Amino acid sequence: MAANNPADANDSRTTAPSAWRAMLDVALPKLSLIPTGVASLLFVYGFVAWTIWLSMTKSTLLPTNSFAGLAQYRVLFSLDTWWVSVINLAIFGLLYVLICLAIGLFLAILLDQKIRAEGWLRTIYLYPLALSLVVTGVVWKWLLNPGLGLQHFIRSLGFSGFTFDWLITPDMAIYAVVIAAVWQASGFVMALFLAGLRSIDDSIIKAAQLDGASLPRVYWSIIIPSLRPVFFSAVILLVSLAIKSFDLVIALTDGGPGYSTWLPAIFMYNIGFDRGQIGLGAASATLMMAAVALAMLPMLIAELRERRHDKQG
Amino acid sequence: MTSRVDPGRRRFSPARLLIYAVLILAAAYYLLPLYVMLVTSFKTLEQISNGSLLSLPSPFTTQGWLDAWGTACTGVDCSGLHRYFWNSVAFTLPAVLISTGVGALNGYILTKWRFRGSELFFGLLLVGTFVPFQMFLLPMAWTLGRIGLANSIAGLILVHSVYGIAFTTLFCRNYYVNVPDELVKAARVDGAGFFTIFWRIILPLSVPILMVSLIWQFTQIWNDFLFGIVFTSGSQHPITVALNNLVNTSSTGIKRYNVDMAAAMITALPTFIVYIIAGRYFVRGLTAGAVKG
Amino acid sequence: AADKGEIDVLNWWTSGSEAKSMGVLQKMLADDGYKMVNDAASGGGGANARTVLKSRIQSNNVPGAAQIKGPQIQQWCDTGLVGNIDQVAQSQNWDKLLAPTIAKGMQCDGHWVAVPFNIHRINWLWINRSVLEKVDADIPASWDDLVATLAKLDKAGITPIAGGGNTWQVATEFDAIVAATGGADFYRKAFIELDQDALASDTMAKSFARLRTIKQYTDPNGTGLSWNHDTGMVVKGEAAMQIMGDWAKGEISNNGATPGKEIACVAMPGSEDTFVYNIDSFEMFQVDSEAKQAGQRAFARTAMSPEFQRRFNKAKGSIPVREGVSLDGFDACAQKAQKAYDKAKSGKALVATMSQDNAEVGAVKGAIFDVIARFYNSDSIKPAEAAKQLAQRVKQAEQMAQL
Amino acid sequence: MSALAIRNVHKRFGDTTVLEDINLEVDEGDFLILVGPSGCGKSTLLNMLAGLEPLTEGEILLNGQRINDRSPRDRNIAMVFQFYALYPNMSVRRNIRFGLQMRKVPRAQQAEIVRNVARILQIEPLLDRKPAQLSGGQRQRVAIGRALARDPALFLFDEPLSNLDAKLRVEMRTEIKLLHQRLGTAMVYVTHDQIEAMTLGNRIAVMNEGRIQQLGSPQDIYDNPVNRYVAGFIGSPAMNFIPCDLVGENGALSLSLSGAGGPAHLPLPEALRARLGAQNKTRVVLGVRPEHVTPAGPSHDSAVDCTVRVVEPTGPDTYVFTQVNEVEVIARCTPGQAPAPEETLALNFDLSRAVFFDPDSDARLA
Amino acid sequence: MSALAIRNVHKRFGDTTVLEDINLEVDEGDFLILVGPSGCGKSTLLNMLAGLEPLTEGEILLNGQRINDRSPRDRNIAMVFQFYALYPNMSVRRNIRFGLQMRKVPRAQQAEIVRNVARILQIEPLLDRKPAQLSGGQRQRVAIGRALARDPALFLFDEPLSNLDAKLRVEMRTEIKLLHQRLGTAMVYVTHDQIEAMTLGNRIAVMNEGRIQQLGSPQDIYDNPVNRYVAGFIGSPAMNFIPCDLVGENGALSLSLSGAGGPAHLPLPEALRARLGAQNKTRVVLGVRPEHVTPAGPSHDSAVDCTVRVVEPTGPDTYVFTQVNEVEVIARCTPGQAPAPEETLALNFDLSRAVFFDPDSDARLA
Ligand SMILES: Nc1ncnc2c1ncn2[C@@H]1O[C@H](COP(=O)(O)OP(=O)(O)OP(=O)(O)O)[C@@H](O)[C@H]1O
Ligand SMILES: Nc1ncnc2c1ncn2[C@@H]1O[C@H](COP(=O)(O)OP(=O)(O)OP(=O)(O)O)[C@@H](O)[C@H]1O
Ligand SMILES: [Mg+2]
Ligand SMILES: [Mg+2]
Repeated sequence: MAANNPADANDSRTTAPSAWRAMLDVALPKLSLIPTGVASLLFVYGFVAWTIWLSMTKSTLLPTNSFAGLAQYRVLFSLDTWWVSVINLAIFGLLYVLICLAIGLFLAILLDQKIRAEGWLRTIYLYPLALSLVVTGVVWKWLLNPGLGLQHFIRSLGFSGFTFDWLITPDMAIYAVVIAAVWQASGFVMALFLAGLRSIDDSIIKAAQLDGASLPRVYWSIIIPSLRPVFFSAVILLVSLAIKSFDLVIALTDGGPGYSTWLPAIFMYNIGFDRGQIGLGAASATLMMAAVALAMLPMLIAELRERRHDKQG
Repeated sequence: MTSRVDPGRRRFSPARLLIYAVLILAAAYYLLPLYVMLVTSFKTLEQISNGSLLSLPSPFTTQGWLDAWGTACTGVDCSGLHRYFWNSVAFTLPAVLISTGVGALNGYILTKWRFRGSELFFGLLLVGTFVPFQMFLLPMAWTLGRIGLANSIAGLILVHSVYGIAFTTLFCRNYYVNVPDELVKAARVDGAGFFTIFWRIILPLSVPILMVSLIWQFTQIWNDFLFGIVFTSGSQHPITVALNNLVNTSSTGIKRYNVDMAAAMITALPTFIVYIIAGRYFVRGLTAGAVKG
Repeated sequence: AADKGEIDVLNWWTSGSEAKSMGVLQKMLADDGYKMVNDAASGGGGANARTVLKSRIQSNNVPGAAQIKGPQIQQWCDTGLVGNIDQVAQSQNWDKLLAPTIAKGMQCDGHWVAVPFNIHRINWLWINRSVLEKVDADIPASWDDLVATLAKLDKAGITPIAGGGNTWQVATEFDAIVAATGGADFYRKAFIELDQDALASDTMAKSFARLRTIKQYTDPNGTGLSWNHDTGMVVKGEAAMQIMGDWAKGEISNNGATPGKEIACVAMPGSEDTFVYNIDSFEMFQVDSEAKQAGQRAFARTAMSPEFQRRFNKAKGSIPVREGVSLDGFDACAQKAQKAYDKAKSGKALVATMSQDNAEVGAVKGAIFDVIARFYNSDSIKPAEAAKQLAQRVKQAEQMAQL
Repeated sequence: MSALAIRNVHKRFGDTTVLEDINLEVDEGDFLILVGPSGCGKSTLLNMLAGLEPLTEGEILLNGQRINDRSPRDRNIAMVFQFYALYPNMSVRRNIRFGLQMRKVPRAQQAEIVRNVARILQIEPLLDRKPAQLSGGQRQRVAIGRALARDPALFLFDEPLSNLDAKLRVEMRTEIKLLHQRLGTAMVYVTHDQIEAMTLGNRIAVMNEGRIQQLGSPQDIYDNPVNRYVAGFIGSPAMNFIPCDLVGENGALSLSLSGAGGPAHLPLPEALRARLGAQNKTRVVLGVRPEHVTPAGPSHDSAVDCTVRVVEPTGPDTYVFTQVNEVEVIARCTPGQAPAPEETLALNFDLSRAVFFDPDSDARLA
Repeated sequence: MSALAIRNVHKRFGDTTVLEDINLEVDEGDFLILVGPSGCGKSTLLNMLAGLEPLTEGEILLNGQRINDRSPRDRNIAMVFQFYALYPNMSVRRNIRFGLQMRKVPRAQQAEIVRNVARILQIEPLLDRKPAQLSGGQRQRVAIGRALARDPALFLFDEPLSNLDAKLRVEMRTEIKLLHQRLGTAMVYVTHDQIEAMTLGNRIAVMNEGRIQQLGSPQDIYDNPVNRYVAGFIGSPAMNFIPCDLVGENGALSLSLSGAGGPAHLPLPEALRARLGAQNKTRVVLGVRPEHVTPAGPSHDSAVDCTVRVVEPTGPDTYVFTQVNEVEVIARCTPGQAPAPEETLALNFDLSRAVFFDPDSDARLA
């Protein structure tokens, strides 16, 4: 008990007020953020600034400093490939994020019901993330190809009218990309939600059941709202993935048919590196970044503001 | 801790059967491509070009796997993937640990040690995730060249850590928001300092999210191709670049799909193992009993 | 033994015969006492390798040689970063060994900066003879013949043409069609000189129209599948023909047939005299140490050596870029290609391919690809319209390149 | 038919047996108080009634129907949790309203009910706050409010007033009592507060070590505990237990108590004398509550002189700690009567209200 | 020099002012009780003392040194949290030991201390459990244990016994008191329990609406509340407040109280008469505690006849609810004296213990 404590062990601390430790208390958290801050300042914001600058130069094969004003942007706006990429990103991004969220959450909730083989199922849902898209793209290409894959298979079962040819239809190919992309990422979203579910206090759920809520209702009214931070994480993650979707599209359609499944990332890589128009590529990157940041800003602000408000309580 | 489901309805109610049915159906969706890959990897080239996509391999051959591991060409070097495996390990492990650790620490600070501007800091960190990495290649190459890390494992560790932190921070922060602040208060009164609280109280409570973060980072870094191909060369290449070289013929080369599929699975093996191990730590109710309210 | 010099070679040849051939080169160099570091970055038809090159330059880690094609050799030359192999070229007398058009492409400002490896012919039509027999047709000799045969095949329920919808494949087909429709001179005017009138001409419109005809006889399900798959279909008789460069031979033998026998190799009807070529070449970059420069010289010397030219090209399905190399042991189609090459060279019908980066810089090629892709995938665009667009986009791209 | 019947209920967590063979009937309109030491299984029992913990054995009947396997939401039970279990994502208002929404109460009525409950619990200004922004007592009131808003077949309260101040607690107690009178709904109520236990319910179940020790009306349990455990548990300060000898013949049995001076012999009242005499014991444990040990008036002849050790004023009463027969004995005085420590005080033992236990078995003797 | 000094402390959450100009001194060896209604800012104040909430204004001195900006771990303060805040990942043993490890207490000693604390708190069998496996009272005891294990310069307790049963509570109370006597460490203790408040500390601070209403010794606060708020807050059941007229001349001032029959005039004691008369009021509020309103003996002439409304037996005492001057008045009887509802009872008001308030300002008059 307390009386047995060695008085000396802490008395020295009380009597000698360590002002520096108090300062450390305030400073340490901030100090610990410095590496991240510096890295982000240099490797993200520095590079972004550089990219913006490049977009206003005449750079072709290599970056140069020859100022070109907004000429690259003017060209950009005149390119059909750019507009196709942008519209594709909008379609793809929206569907991808929404479907991944829906499937991820749904599976997480089901897995949360004390499922026997949870470990295995979880791994099965996750594994697509592990596989290199360079190869899985090929498999999906086969599966979605009408002549080889599902359409062929189902027709061979006797449903000769069955048609599933999105992949080769220019207007629909982007939706086929969504299928494969969802396949790849939804498992991870599931894991994210599952981790969130596991942090929720059981007794709250009990209370809700007593209040007469059905299990779906408990999830809808209590659990899912508490998962809001997880939603936030998942959305940020998925949007970022959507923007960066590159390997998958390349492997699945190589941007085709034609350039009907181009996304800005492909546009940029293709134009900037393959075709040697770095200035134009930088302009596309700049615009896309600005657009996405603008689109995400309301959510970002809402989330961060809300949290601060909660914290007051 | 009891079941989430009403205790009375634990066993084989129709609802549970339905749940299992849906889960298994979902598993089928996820497994279908894997199935195709697996059977293809055990087929002969002839069967691949003649047979049906979904048919079982006959004759069954492990040639694809052997080739992928030992003799397939990834350039001039025709000794399969195994040489590149350790390259990947060498930068993946440090980068995963660094980025996850830093992310957890950041998340802890951003929720439990808020200060004026901490939300802004976080917001700015997040905006960085919206930039396609392709755009960072040249400036990054320039920077790595200047600091002498071009074409090195250390360079890759740096790159992967830096670009992973935003995500790990995001995951952890949004998890810690739900960890009661009172725990930190109690620990502070108990005399624990900033790092002690992190290490002794917060980390043990964040196992599920650390697992998520680990899974994410491991997968992203292990599977990264772009940085690997650009910032390393030749024998330094990570396994994904080797896989890509193995799989991607130039427009004039010939494809060996069985080897490709086998190579893809070999490449993914460590990630599978991480998933299975990490998955065991998804336990329920880590903060249960901490605080009332 | 590898101490006389070294070279770091950036390329995108990673598979099968190509990689093996690079291995041969590496071995030959090693035997001579040079170390060749093979830095392979495959994917995207060289896009990855091109990206790697740029970042390596940014990080001051310049390769000794990099796989670069066609006009890009000149583009890199303009950056002032390229190396010089005049010494080798002179000692081996490259002026004599290479066709003038080709030789010109390897030089910049009067200096040799790149070494060519091989010559592929693009405007080939690969035909499964037995399938033609089935519908009682002969090898088509003219465009109309071809269309008639295609129609027959179609009626018989056989896919007339195997062709993926990949833009580079379509562009390859277009290459052959333009050569067949307008001949070598027109092709040169349009794709190499980028003459606005030629690009917007009726001939170009006609070529587009023919492309659409070809498309109609192409299996839509092939879209997105690789060219290998198409070749396989031809060999198996599921499809009758494929328009593809002569690297298709590898896949034909792979499927158990012999190029030139079961599968006939004929020039795209109408382009018999024209030789649309694809040359793979390596450009040198400025390196600081003497050892590295020595490595560059050895690399160029060995690449042009008759022995390497034979071994490499036999494996790759192309013909040697160096003249006067014996074709003993090469297959029938290679022999045929060599003859066509010789004839075209004298008749000035040797033209660089647009579809494989030999004819124009990336920006312009990209613009052409975009127009072709758009036309191919949207049946509402009229051929004349496409030709006009082509001219306009090419002009814009040229301006961009000189911005 | 009883509203709630608990039959042979057992509960084990792993190896630990928490509840053993619990049997209870709660009638329509009953108000049952559960008391017992910390960790004796009260919350566990409530949880089982609510369907939140599975039974290990036994059955539970609500209005005659076996509900063991019925899901919590089909039991129509409202509960105030010891650990509140407020919905952290909802405002106070929505916390209270949630149960109503689930039961499809019309919107207008919901608002009305919430207003009412908030008024009763004095949390009107807090309705739009989140639980994290509330103090302990405020959270507890919200938890109560959530239950009160409903109209269930059974109310379960798990120490619902523990974090409230005395004044508020009295008010809330009254409210709950009124509610019970108005609705007549059966209630089961866990409390550690003696006053609540004595005044709120019509029956008390005293639990210990997973068993029910005694079930009876408050007054009955207070006056007639069945064993020493119950006697000691109910009442605060606790009953004094004094081991003492029975002296004298059957006809004039008296107790020997020694305080500061020599032993005093206190004659037993008639009724006790007969009952205790019948048991043939010479040594018993006298149980007498502090309020029955009071300073003796001057004219008392059977008082026991004791030395005052500690004096503890509590406001209305002052407790005096002394020693009798070598055990501590607490006496209650009015503040005015209070002696100073070390003084000698003559104490009067009201044996007519005393009870007696077997020193070995702790069972009640008389 | 006082151990703890709180000077002009203010605290606001956003727009809500929670604490306003708090000034308190706690001397070496003091045991200060904080009481006040739910939500008045007690926990907030403790949090600020511990360094867990920043002050909005003011300063805090520990042993003469300003500690506003000192980090919690350098304040050397131990605290029992109202919401326990147990480390869920650690066993009970490690929860208790954590603070010792942080203070670099030698390992052997740690074990010793843990064993000791566990014994006192009766949680020995639970040492290897996780918090989630504990009952409410057990968790609370662990939370106490965590503080007791330490040897701080100041103890802060936030309702530490609220979830314990009465018996255990008395034992814990005694333990805390003994601990305090042995260590002499200053303590600040929040409680809602009247007995704890009255018996544990040597000083009580009554808070309301973010201000300290009165600071004094327990008995002083009980007997001499400075205003009606304090009077009503301390004591349970609460003091009766009866508005009534002062009648009669200066020389023989008396109170007019009417129960069941006509008004009775109760003469004021001498001392009061002077003080009240000086204020020239005709209407006052009489404050009289239930224990001073008792059934009148037969010989009493200044008794007030009242009708009994409710009778509430609590065990030791029985409370009788009646009406005087149209407000509810609670009288205390022994269970034996208790009348039946609707009976008429003559009540004696012990005016010598009564206090008087201004009906308008609620300030104390006399
Ligand atoms: N984060 C916050 N934001 C806004 N108001 C708050 C916050 N935390 C506490 N409050 C308010 O401050 C007041 C004081 O809270 P505190 O917890 O100190 O009360 P308390 O005196 O301890 O009450 P109780 O006895 O119920 O525990 C309460 O009205 C509460 O609602
Ligand atoms: N999940 C669990 N695993 C093991 N033991 C448990 C678990 N939950 C509770 N217990 C034990 O069961 C016993 C009964 O717990 P319960 O919460 O019912 O007690 P209680 O009577 O409500 O106590 P309190 O008055 O302290 O709240 C306790 O000893 C507790 O330690
Ligand atoms: Mg309990
Ligand atoms: Mg509080």
